[in-house]
Amino acid sequence: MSDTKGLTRQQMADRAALEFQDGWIVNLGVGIPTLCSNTDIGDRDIIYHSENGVIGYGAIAPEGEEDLNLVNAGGQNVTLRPGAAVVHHADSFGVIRGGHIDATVMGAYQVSCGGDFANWKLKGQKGGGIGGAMDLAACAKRVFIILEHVTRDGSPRLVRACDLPVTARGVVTLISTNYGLFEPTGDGFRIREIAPGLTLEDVRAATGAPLVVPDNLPMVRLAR
Amino acid sequence: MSDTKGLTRQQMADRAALEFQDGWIVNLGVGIPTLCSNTDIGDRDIIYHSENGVIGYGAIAPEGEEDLNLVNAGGQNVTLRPGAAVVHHADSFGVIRGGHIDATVMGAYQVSCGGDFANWKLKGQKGGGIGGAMDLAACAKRVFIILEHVTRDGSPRLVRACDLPVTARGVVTLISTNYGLFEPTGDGFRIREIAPGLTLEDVRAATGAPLVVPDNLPMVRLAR
Amino acid sequence: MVQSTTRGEEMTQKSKLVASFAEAVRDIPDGSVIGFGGFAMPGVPFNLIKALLEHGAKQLTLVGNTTGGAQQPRNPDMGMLVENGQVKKVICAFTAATRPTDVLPFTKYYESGEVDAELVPQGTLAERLRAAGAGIPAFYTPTAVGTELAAGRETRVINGREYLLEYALPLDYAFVRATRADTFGNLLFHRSQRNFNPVMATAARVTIAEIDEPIVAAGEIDPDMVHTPGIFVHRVVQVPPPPEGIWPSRRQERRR
Amino acid sequence: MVQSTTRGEEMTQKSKLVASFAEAVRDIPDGSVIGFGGFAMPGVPFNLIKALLEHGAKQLTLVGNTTGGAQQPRNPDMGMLVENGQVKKVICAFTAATRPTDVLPFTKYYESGEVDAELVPQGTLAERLRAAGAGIPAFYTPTAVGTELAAGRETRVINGREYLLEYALPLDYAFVRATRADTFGNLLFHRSQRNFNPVMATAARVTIAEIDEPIVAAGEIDPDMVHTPGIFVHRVVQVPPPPEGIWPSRRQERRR
Repeated sequence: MSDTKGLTRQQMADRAALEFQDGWIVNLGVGIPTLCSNTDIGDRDIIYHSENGVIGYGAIAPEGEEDLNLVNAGGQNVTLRPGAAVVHHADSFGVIRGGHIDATVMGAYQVSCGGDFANWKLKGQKGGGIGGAMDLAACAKRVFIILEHVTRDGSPRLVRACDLPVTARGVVTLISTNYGLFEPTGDGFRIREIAPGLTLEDVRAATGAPLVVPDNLPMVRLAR
Repeated sequence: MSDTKGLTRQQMADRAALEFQDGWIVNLGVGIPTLCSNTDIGDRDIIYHSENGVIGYGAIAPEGEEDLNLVNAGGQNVTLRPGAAVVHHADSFGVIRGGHIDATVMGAYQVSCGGDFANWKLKGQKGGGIGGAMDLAACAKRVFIILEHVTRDGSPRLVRACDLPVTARGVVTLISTNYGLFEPTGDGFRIREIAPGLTLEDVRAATGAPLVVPDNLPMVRLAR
Repeated sequence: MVQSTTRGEEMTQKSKLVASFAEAVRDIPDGSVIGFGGFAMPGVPFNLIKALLEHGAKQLTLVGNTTGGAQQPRNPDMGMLVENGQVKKVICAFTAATRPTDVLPFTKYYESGEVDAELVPQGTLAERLRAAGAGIPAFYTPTAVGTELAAGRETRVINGREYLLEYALPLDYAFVRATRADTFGNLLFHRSQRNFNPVMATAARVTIAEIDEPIVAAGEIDPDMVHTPGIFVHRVVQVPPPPEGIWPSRRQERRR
Repeated sequence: MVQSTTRGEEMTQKSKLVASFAEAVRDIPDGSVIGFGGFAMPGVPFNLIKALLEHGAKQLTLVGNTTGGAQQPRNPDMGMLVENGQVKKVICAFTAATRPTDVLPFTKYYESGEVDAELVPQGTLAERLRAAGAGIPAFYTPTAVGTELAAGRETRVINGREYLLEYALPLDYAFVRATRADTFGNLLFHRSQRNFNPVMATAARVTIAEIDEPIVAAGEIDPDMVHTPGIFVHRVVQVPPPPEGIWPSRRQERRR
């Protein structure tokens, strides 16, 4: 949030959410990814899964109507949609490892052009916070990362190789930042869309690996 | 049933059932073992488990009152006792492999003095019928075998080494036959009790490994 | 009876309800691997098996507890698909009946070599299916160690005990039978009807369920009471009353 | 509300009901391995943790999703047992909070080396517990392959993909919280209260459950609706109304 260029947090989430296809089972990580459930994606039906075994949760519960025994992965009191089901933790990760999650959306500290990403451990930290991130990263059909394009001190978060301990290798399929929408290509990042108010040179300067630029680079699409 | 010496089928089952201790979780195999549930063992509470996920079944359902969606491992329509629970097949074998079955009672073609037994495949047969026998045999805390002491042609079923393919090795803890009650010792069979009407010489002649005989050999106990 | 506290729109407007068993199995290609729930009479998808007999897909690999046919009356079972020439291989816990005096119709096809079989201990079969659904590619089990089934296979000693390596068993299709379903495919089973059905459902790419009770709208089943979540179920078909639909029947005991 | 069709005598006259949390944890020796259900607020056995704090057993190994304490209000959690000097080691999915700006009270004990920790991905943790309860000594998983957690550990390529070998995680005791129980120990959980609780129960030699609703007689819970069968549960304790009993509370969000 120190870097206010480009898209807002909600817009970054919106852009990722527009990729969701009808009937997908989606897991949203804590932080910006949870904002994806606010995005208007029309009549596409998304089934939201959370690690604690809730399949088919809906909006945050209105104040005063919370069921204190019903939370999403971020610990927020949510509601259930008709058709929801609850399973235990081992079965819930069976859903994940079994390849039933169409897309997982997570935050990260860094993403590499090889599709690695890092989101569980800071530099020099002993231990860290893994939660369900490694299971989701290794097993979901698609891994979408949402993150600020640069760190607070201006260093790129889209890098050639992560220097933080990775969560999984070669799994990231899409990256939504405040600068635009990207895909790891192995050698660099393909920029698919650019945020309003930014030039290609801005993006290039703030990215730690070569940019692959299409002939016609559209602006970030924010409505369905 | 060709050999009518000694105990009846129900008596063989009774003697095995008298070993059940209060609160045990017991799995009864098809055939003679199912008769164990008829035995009066007083106020000891036994929880019967069957492979298809029924924990706490009771008597066979009275005719006309059968629930056609409720069977034991032998396919008989049973009833449930208060406190019963139903789980799926993988969880049911989790109960078994997890070591939660205090005793499994099975029929067999042969038992060896080393505690091996054979009950899934006849000589020269291609394939066989394993069912849950190998899981139960490998994982229950106690494996009780009930079988006729000799084959139809008079050969011993309690042998030095099984010549039929085994179901598990070194697991049998107790054997109830129409000739008496036995335990494998490694080198032979300890006879704990002898059936009425049989002499020790009768038993010795019909057993394929040395008998270990206590100083005082009681008759088979059939009532609690 | 069950109370729902769900709210909002259904998760999908697209009901999974299919009008007929024939339609539900129509796309199954030759060579498919198909799992069948059921243990004795309860939970066997009789009507889907009948539809598959009529559909005629060939070179199938069937997965289930047993091929059936030892008991009377005989309802549609895996053995009938074998007799109908549709089967290449069966993966099951019995290629012969439990009692040596019983004869499974399947046995002669196996003994003659016409159909292949892989004999798997029942608990290992259930666990291999569960593993396939849960993304576990292989696991160790104490079952079958020291037996003919373990001959030449990889074992491993863990904490002083020997275990056998077993692999996940994924399915192309699962046929299941449940008591209750909603249009999203959430399933409830009654008593021992459950058996293999939930693990078959998780192991398959496509799960087809035949349902005893009238299929209800999503939201009518309490989320806490669901045995198989709808994400694992792709088509649900209502079983019509007899004689059009096939239902479990009382077994005829040979000895009384 | 649930309908029961069970019949005859209860399976055991010996109720598993224990009068107090203190009595339920009294025999727990130093050095025990104890698992705790719960994910965020739901399903955490607050009252049993409080009793264990008062009981004082030491050199414990604790197993659970997280040590707690990042959120307010703070109810009894694993981290308090650490702060109380009762803990040797923690096996969990977080030794630090998800948000780098949050601080777990546990973290300083871990960083100083006063308490040891084994950091396990959440799904692997759940599966290792499930494996312990289900008699699976080890299994392979794709999770954590290629990461620091897999460094120097055994992997195996199956069908072209690399997997990590993981071992079962058995417990001496499990503390769980459920909504409903009968005197035989059958448990029902409400919504996401379920989480780790059923797998903790199967993994433990002794499972102790704290129960929200009045404990009912065996037979009052429909056998189809049981989440954790009573054979896995050894002691049940009724949670008294607040303030004597500790209940989940609304989380205070720092950002509104």
